[in-house]
Amino acid sequence: APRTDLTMGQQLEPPHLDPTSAAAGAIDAVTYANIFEGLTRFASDGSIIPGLAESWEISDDGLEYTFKLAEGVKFHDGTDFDAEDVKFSLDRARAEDSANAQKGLFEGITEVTVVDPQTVKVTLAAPNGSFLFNMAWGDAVIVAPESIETIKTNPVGTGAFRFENWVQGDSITLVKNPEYWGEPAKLEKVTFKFISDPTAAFAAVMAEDVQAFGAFPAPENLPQFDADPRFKVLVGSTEGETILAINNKLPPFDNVKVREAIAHAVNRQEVIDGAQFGYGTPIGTHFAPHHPDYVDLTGMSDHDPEKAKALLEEAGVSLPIQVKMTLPPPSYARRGGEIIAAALREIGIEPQIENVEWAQWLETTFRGKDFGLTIISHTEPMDIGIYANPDYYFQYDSAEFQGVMDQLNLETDEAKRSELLKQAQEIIAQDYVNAYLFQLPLLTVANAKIEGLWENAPTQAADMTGVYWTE
Amino acid sequence: MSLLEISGLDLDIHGTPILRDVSFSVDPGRIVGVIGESGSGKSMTAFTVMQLLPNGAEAAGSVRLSGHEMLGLPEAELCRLRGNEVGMVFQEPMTALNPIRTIGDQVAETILIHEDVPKAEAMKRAREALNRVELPADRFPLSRYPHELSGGQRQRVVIAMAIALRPKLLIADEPTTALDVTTQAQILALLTRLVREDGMGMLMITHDLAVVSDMADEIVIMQHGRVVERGACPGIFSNLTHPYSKALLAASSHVPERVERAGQAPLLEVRGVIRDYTLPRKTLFGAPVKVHAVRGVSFTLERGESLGLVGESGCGKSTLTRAILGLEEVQEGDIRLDGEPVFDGHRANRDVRRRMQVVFQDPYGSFNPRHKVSRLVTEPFHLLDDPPRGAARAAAIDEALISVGMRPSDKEKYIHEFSGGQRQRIAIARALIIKPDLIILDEAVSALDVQVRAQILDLLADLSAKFGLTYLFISHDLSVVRSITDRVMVMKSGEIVEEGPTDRVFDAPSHPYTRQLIEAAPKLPETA
Amino acid sequence: MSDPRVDHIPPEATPFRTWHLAFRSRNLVIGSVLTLVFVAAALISFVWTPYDISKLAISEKMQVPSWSHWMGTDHFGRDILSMIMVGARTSIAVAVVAVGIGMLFGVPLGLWAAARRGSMLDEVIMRANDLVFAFPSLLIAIMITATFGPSAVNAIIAIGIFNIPVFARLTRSGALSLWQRDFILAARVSGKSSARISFEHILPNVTNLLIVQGTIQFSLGILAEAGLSYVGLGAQPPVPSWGRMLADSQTMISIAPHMAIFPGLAILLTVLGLNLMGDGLRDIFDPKLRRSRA
Amino acid sequence: MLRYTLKRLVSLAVSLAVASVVIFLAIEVLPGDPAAYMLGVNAQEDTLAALREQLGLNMSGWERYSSWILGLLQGDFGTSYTYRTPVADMIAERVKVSLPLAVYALVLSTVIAFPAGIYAASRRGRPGDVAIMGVTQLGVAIPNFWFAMLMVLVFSINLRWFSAGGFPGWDAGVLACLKALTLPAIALALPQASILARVMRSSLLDTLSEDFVRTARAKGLTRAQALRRHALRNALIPVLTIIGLQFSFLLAGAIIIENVFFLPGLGRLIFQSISSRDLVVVESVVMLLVFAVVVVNFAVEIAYALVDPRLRAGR
Ligand SMILES: Nc1ncnc2c1ncn2[C@@H]1O[C@H](COP(=O)(O)OP(=O)(O)OP(=O)(O)O)[C@@H](O)[C@H]1O
Ligand SMILES: Nc1ncnc2c1ncn2[C@@H]1O[C@H](COP(=O)(O)OP(=O)(O)OP(=O)(O)O)[C@@H](O)[C@H]1O
Ligand SMILES: [Mg+2]
Ligand SMILES: [Mg+2]
Repeated sequence: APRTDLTMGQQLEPPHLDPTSAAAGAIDAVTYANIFEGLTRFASDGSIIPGLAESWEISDDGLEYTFKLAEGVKFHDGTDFDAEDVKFSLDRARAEDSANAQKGLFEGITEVTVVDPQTVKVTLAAPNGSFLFNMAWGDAVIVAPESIETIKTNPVGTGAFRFENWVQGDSITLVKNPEYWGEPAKLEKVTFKFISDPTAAFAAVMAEDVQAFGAFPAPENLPQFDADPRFKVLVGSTEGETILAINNKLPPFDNVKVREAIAHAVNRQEVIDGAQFGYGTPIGTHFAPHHPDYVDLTGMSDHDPEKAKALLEEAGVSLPIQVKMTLPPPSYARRGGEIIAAALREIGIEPQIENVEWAQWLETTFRGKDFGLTIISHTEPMDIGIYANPDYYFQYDSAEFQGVMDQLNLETDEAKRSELLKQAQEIIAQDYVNAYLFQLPLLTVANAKIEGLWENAPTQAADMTGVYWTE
Repeated sequence: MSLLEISGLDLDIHGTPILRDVSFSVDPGRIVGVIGESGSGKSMTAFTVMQLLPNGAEAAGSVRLSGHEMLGLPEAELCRLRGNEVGMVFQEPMTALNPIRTIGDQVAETILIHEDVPKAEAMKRAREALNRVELPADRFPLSRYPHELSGGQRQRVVIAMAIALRPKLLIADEPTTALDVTTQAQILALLTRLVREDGMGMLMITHDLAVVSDMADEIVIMQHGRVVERGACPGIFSNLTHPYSKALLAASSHVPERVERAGQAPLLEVRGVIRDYTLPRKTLFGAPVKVHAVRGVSFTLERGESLGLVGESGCGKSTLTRAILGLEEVQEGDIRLDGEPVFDGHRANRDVRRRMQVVFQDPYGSFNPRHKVSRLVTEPFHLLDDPPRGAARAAAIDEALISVGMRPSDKEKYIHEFSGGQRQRIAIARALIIKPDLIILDEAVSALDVQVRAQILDLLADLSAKFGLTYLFISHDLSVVRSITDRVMVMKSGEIVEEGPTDRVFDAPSHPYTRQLIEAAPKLPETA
Repeated sequence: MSDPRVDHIPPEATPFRTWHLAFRSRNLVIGSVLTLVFVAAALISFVWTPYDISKLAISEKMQVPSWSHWMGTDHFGRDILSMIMVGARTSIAVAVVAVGIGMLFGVPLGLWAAARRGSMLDEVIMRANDLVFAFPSLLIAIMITATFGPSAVNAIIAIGIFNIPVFARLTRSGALSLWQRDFILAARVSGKSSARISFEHILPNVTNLLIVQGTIQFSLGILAEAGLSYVGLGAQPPVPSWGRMLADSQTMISIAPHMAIFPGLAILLTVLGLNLMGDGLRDIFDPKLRRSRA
Repeated sequence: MLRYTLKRLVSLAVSLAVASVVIFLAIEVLPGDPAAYMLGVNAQEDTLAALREQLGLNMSGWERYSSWILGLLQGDFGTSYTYRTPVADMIAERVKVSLPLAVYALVLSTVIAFPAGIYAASRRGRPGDVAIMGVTQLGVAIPNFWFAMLMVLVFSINLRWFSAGGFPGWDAGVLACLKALTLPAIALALPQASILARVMRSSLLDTLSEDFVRTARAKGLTRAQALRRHALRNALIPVLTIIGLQFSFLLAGAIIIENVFFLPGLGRLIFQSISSRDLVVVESVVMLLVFAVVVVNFAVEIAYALVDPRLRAGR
């Protein structure tokens, strides 16, 4: 009989196991769909499918969503799942003192009412085209009031797996939930093992200490796995647009010519080859290439150092330009930073590299806006809206773009929405807000006999419910 | 047949010749004394007998110990003989014992190594051995550790170890050099007794003629790795033939020619000086322990006089010296030079200090090895408000060096280029350079070979006559003190117990302690 | 009397004897040669390196050693030999300055404590030293660099701080035994102040100790710098550093082992050279060892 | 001895107090806001404020210091910002890895170093000695993380004898755990063993040249007997000092090796906590390590007294 246990490697260990009160993606990676479920959920292709809500009705004005809940659902502790739990979870997330990291997802909700144990009605203040999408996030999963006290260390959900054990600093073990309401999981036991060091990750996969590794951190090692019949490599896509962000308020980068010069100085392919060992799709704007509305604008920022130099001359800035370049820990940033810095030096921009930890990056770069350049992958799905916020860390302030976004939020017609999205992509590409590098790939290494792993990552998750061994 | 028969022994260490054609023998029940200056090969001869030579040593000739030819004997055989047939006592009692094992253990080990006896039996015999060296059970249980014993007591333990198996031969390599005179006398008496009682043969090594002259049956004199003279004792002393032996004997009993000068005016006055050291408390609530190093010493030193201070080790001589030099404040009492206090408030009085200088015991440790002689001897200039410069300075250096019998050209050398005697001359030159009134000599000749010592004593006498110097001469060696001082003080446990003209004190000591000291001092045989 | 010369012979200073001994010491010769090679590499790198390491050539990445690239190229296509030469500069600079800081503060502290031996001041200095020793050094270095941002300067400070007590202790213990010597007493008789004695007599006589310990600390400094750079807290790119080269090569060790082997060897050989040199110097300076060698 | 012990204890307490202030100050100035880190890029101002309040980050420095110290004195290490669990539990969990690793490495190092050092000393200057000393020179000079990398390459990736890292937890059985700790322990032990062997050798050579060893030989002990019975224990004192230093180093300094082998030990806990600005954890762990070092040094001094009767009686 085929094996029924699996050790899944992942780089980061969750700080705790409550997806509704922290931003850490590692929490979702372990709990999403495995332990906790929401009203809706993402399928592996990114589409929204029913979760705990079997079906739903939307009122004509788009303000009321009535969810019909699945029947016979029990939490892992044996308590029943019903509409009260939904109300509790949503109210908790949008409460005044909520610690939900994505509180914005719930902002439009004015009321959650229990119609009957199997039905719940959510009222919105204004129509919201992405409400069902929002409810699929890991931050919107349904939790039970009975077990909320201990959720961080002993999460109790409705999913196909139950939390079993946590060896801190090493691994978390889940076991199959025999009373699962839906299609039962094929694996009996899943262990998530946390290996932050890329070398160690490589060694662990090679030594078969882990049978699969999601978001494998060292692309340089993939050819070796590819060549080894024991393994297979899944190259998918994430929602992460990797960009060289530019502080648009910091002179001389407030000059679009300077930004354009930067964009032309960077050799995208070299960055992808050098930092990602060839894995990654070039992008010319802040939009995921796998999205149907994506426009390929890479041509607007071809590698052309001569043009870059000319642009700088036109801009009339005095060279060399000294600028601080902060780089967060991931290797795309650290390696990409070195490559880009070398390229910028060619045209007379002298970046001072400063490697920082995430906490420091958040504080000084993201919140303090104390930077000139930085490299970062924006992994939230459909996040072009951040360019409408003039306070966002790269401080792009364009009335034109903000107007497009306002229109988009009110628009429900798909064709028109698509048109507006394309327009938005073009505006930011023309304004050279940032230098757009590539779409971050999702690289998964797994034993060749494992099937059912997600290839893409519409959200950070390691959905184990459909995973099985072929022999 | 002799117990130990050394004939035609040659020894090289890494090709350097150490011993050449050494021959002598030791018979049972007899004591053979080996004497000679430092480095003459005495110890190496002993180590050759034990076959405990340093790496790279090659011996040729013959060393027979009760019939065994020691050279070339297999190691296992040698181990059987060592400790069993031949025992050895070393010079330095402070380090000859393993500090972390009890004395009982260490004595019993000799027995356990050689005889297959139970531990208890060995301990019983260790006890007996310790009793024989006069370490009685009630005061010295087997469970004592070496650090709980004095130097003399440790040396007894080493002797007990060496004689535990009643070896036929006992080798004692300078067994008393590190001890003070009274202890030395006791240990020598003990060794003599053991030899006579057990009929052992003993090879007694020393650099001090006097030490062996009254105990040895036969004397071997060595120089530069050769035996220059041997003969029965004490007869040998009256008809020495080799020039070196003659010089050695002469130097040992040398008395410098000096003009006695009675004091006219008091130069140094010491009144009721007390110096205590507070030791860290041993128990939590106990009062801090005080060592009374100097307890109420008073004396006067007349100008031009040479005053001796004798006493056994630790009696407070050096402490007193430091107080006089103003290096340490005293708790009570008053020290004045020419009426001026040495301490001015809590600071040393520079005016007084520049009129005193000192010469220390160790000629090797009293110079900064990194400075040239010219810099070393001019260090006291620091005390002057207006030290000579340029040519005057060079002249002063030359003068000081010449006055101690060195050449002016020596000032360009480093101190390691000089022998011990020369270094001591340079130390004296350093003391002389600021023309002090008083020179304190703290064991200034104790570390020197007899011949060198004789030269330095002559020099001191000479200088005193020339410059009218006043000396405070500190030593534990009575014969030296006798030869160079006008007046002598005897110190015991921080107090002066007797004081008077040197000859009077030595010829008719009044205090029992003085008598004891004089008794204990080894004496050379009277030679006509 | 046993020969007191032997135990009291202070380190002898004649140039001839020292050189003669120096050449007889195998450790010293090998150690100095290794050290010189790396110092020379660092110096030459100021004027010439085989390739320009500021230029990346991604298309030539991870080439194995060949005639054109003796040690191959790294993941950005830079010449590893050139990187190691320039990296030597970083290692040496960090270690030298860190040891310098240690000596600059540690030696006077040690001299001062010894001059006031047994006093409250001595106690305070020594306790403070113990305290610094009690901190896990690597962690503190990590904290310092995390606090003030990773950089070569902060790495220097972090390493330097832990050198202070090393030199303070060494100086104090060397000085304490010197203070017992008669020649110090002689200097005191000459009315010299303890500060003056400390600098005129004590310091020159502990320099041998300091030089020996200095080479050891220097090698430890290089190891520490490598460790800090390895965890990303040392010199920042584009300045090359051996530790970071190792960190960069880590994930590629199975495909491009040369990227890990050469910087590792560079660290190993430099540290080895310094240690051998330290041992050799100790043999020469320490008469006790010298005697037993003869 | 009692007074001496008490005196040492007082100065120990003072040291710890000073250390706590230093640690607290050093960590408080770390840039980075724990709350911001936890909530990520989309967090809203009010959420952040609520979290800061919850974590007690709005209190003044003095208040936080005193509550931290008071807690420590009562054995309460505080609550982790990110994990929201008691720091004491987290430390206990990590100590279960770090302590065995340190002990394992120390045992390895001692087991290798003692015979090597003794052998080298007894054959001083001969080929055996030269070879051992050469190897130890290499061992001292090799960066241990590089050595660890090479070992992983050979033993885990190529030969697949050991797993490349990780720790199965003591529930998985002692053997499995020891196996997981073997490569890290070797990587840690190699330089330590080299240092220890060198110290052992030179200390032994020093004692072998002491007079009492000559006395022992004069009694008829063979070279080996004299070494075993007289030199060895005396030579142990400097060796003990080094062992003490090494143990504290192994406990705290394994941080890089823990990273290479992804072991959930104290070092990695600190590293993680620094990067997530989990200040309470950093403070408490560093404090604990300082405490451990001080206690180990104290223990070493007591051990001296056991070896050396002069110290037992004196002071
Ligand atoms: N381990 C050694 N290696 C080389 N030469 C040595 C060694 N030990 C002693 N010597 C040399 O051998 C010679 C004789 O030394 P030895 O110790 O026998 O002299 P000694 O007469 O006992 O002198 P002392 O009265 O100072 O003890 C000296 O020149 C000395 O330098
Ligand atoms: N710094 C000190 N602290 C404590 N005790 C001391 C100190 N210096 C000397 N003593 C003690 O004072 C006493 C006298 O010592 P001092 O050195 O004056 O003796 P000494 O007569 O010169 O002996 P030696 O002939 O051995 O030189 C000794 O018991 C010694 O232990
Ligand atoms: Mg001798
Ligand atoms: Mg004295």
